[in-house]
Amino acid sequence: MTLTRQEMAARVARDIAPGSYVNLGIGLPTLVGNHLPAGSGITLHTENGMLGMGPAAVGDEVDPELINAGKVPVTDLPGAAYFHQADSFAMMRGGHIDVCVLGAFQVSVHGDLANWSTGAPNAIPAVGGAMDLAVGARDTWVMMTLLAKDGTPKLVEECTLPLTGLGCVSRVYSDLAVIDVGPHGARLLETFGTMASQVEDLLGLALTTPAGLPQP
Amino acid sequence: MTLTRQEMAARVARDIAPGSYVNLGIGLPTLVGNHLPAGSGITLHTENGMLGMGPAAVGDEVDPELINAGKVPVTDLPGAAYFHQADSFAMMRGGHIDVCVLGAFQVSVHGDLANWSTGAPNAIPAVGGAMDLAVGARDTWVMMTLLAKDGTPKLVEECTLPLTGLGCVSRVYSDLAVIDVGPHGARLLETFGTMASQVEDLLGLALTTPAGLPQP
Amino acid sequence: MTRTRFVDTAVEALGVVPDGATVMIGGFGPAGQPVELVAALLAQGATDLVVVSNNAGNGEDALAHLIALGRVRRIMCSFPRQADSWHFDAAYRAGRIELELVPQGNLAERIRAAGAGLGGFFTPTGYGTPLAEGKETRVIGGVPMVLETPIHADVALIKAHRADRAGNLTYRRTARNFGPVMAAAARRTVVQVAEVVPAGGIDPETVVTPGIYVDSVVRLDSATTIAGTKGAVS
Amino acid sequence: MTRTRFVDTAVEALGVVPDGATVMIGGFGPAGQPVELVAALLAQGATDLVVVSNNAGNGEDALAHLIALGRVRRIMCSFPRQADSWHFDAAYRAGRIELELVPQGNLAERIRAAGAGLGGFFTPTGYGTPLAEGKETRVIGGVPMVLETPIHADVALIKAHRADRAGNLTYRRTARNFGPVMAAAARRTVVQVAEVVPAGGIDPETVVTPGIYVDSVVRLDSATTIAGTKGAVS
Repeated sequence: MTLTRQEMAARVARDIAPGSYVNLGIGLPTLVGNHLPAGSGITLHTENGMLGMGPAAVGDEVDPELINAGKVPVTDLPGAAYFHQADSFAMMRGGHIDVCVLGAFQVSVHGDLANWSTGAPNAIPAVGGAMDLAVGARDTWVMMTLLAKDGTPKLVEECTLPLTGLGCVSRVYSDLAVIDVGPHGARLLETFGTMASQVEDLLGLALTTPAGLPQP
Repeated sequence: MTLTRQEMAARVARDIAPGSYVNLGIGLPTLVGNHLPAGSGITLHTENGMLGMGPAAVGDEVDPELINAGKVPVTDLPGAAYFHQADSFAMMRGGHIDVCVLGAFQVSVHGDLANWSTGAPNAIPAVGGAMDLAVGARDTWVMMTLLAKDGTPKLVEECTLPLTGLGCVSRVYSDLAVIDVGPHGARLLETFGTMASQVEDLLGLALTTPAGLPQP
Repeated sequence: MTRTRFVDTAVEALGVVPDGATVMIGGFGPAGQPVELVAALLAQGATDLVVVSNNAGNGEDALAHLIALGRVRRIMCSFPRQADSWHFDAAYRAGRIELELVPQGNLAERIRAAGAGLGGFFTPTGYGTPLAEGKETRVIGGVPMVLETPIHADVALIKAHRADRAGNLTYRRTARNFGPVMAAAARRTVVQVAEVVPAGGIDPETVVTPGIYVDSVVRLDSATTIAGTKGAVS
Repeated sequence: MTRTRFVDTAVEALGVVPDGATVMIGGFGPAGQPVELVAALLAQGATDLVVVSNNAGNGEDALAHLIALGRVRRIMCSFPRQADSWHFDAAYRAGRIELELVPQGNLAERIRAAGAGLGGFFTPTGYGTPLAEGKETRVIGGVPMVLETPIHADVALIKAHRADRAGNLTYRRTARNFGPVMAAAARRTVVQVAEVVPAGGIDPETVVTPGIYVDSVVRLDSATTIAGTKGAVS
């Protein structure tokens, strides 16, 4: 079976090493937070200025001065730290965050990312921290459905939408497959409810497929 | 009469506006701190990381973790703030300090400063914060005897010693005279126990001398 | 004591902002928005403004109104488009406002560079994207980088939590965001706080923005409300 | 909890420093010197080191001994010459150590740039002086500036005051100095503190160095002495 959104989130969470510092992008990647095992010592960074972010705030916990990058009220955990925007992005840009998980409109087989603009001519642009997050973390992973709603592949030979960063993504977690991307192209790691050849057909791409890859 | 060291310090202190943020260099300029009037609201910055520096520490006040840039134990005043080195020099370089008073080996009539190296071939070099202080403050003043111990002028047409900064000094306070320096050359503002022509003779320089300047 | 002025109203704190001024406005979403100071700017009348702010107004807030009234010539921000940014959206579509879209980290770092007296810096962020078009680039240590320049301002409007009489500030939680860097980058910094304490009432180890960066402070009950009672901000 | 390791001795905290490593050492004068960690480095045996530190050793301290033993190939600092820097002086005069003299503010900012992932910055400091010779310059906004590059390190040795179990640090007074920027600029940061408290034992508003920058922490009684009793440092 292909993965649900929560199953995708759980699959990503499984690959995050205990003790990691992690930034989860707005949207789909936020779900990963629900699947981090207790006691894993994973610390969440939110680029609007804190480490040690806890779950979404409920009821009396809601404080308009404690929000995440998606402007959702959250909580802080023991051992949290607050800092200003320049310090927060220094932390990101300086390679101190182990893993950043982002959503995407398109990812290229070389790891180029397009996730901030649909390129629609009349759209109001907005980039936020997307470009900083894309290039800053030690590993930038993308979490997305492999196909857009209209069936077009989101993993592509070359991005056609405005870029967020060049060669910054190392891995794509999707509903159909986990795929490494980068200088040597795309390499299929795992498939869900489908065969390697079907993934290739859907994408219209030839993927490196290790011999040992389990097939459904 | 020419000014003593304490009189020079008092003369400098008189020109610091109430409410100013001030950095006093190591050596002679440190004496200025003794002459700041109570209630002037003048705040002292020390580049090793604090605003609101108080007088030198005595007796039980001495704390090896509370020192000034000259590594002398000092005290902090109510309203003090501590910060790290990058923040401290950002404060200095960013033009937030109103006045910085420095010692000098040589100052040129254009405001060039030489105060970190005697240029002796076998000397061990050390610059500390001198170059940052020279260019950072809104006004950089020099406090020095007008002549070296061997009688050579320290206010010169062109510095011959290694430079600390170019065109950074706006005024020189000395035992014999107060002299503005800068793009338009040297301009005598005030003399102590001597006449304008004598200052010119000692320096071997022609100084602009405003008509209204009181002569002894 | 120091030069920081403590006044009773947002209007007094703001003082005169000339037409054409560059104004920084703190805040990320609702956290740290100097709501009353921006309202004072709306009342004060300055026009032809350049605004530097992470967002471009929400709903019917004062920044949105400044934009709707055509008083903002240009805005530098990272995230203008939001569900309720209709005044900005309309002005932008009509060509009545210039937008310089800046990645959030570059925005913060460019503001910091101004406060720190630097002339610019090389950053990997944005390289190869439309937001770096026309900018100087070079490869440093194998990484392609873009030269970014400082952003200075005439006035910064900031919301902090507590001020002491020396002008030192602390913030609350993620409301700190752009406050510290903007306070240092403006020729004049105006701050609204929820609480004012005597000099020494803030532990010198915990000061976030030293008083040297703070020109005027107003204590506002609404700020107390926002900080003290939860959920009070729309 | 997090990755920060808490150990019992300076030697364990230091771990293995390979020959040829670049080592940052915090402190300005006696304030913030990680005395015991540098002593551990002396004992550990690494040689051919590059040291980044504001000063170049005092009297018979561990850094002075590292230099005297010829184990420091190169030092980047702002103020090597002091009344008691005789070991550095001798090594320098004998040509046994390379010196890169860096203005103190440039030293701090170059270290910060490394931690912040920047490729370099333009600064007015040093322009027109011997310390900017051979460096790229340009006039920005009418001010002549010099391009300065980041300083990275393999290991940073830092003295802080208090750590919580998440690795967050606070400092004491002017002992803060280079600690926060060095902690961020090194691949591995080793910290000696006077006190360790549970996670949450430091107010998150007052953390100076977040735990993400801290790899190992050792609590040392001597540090307690230095922080707690006045005048205890020679």
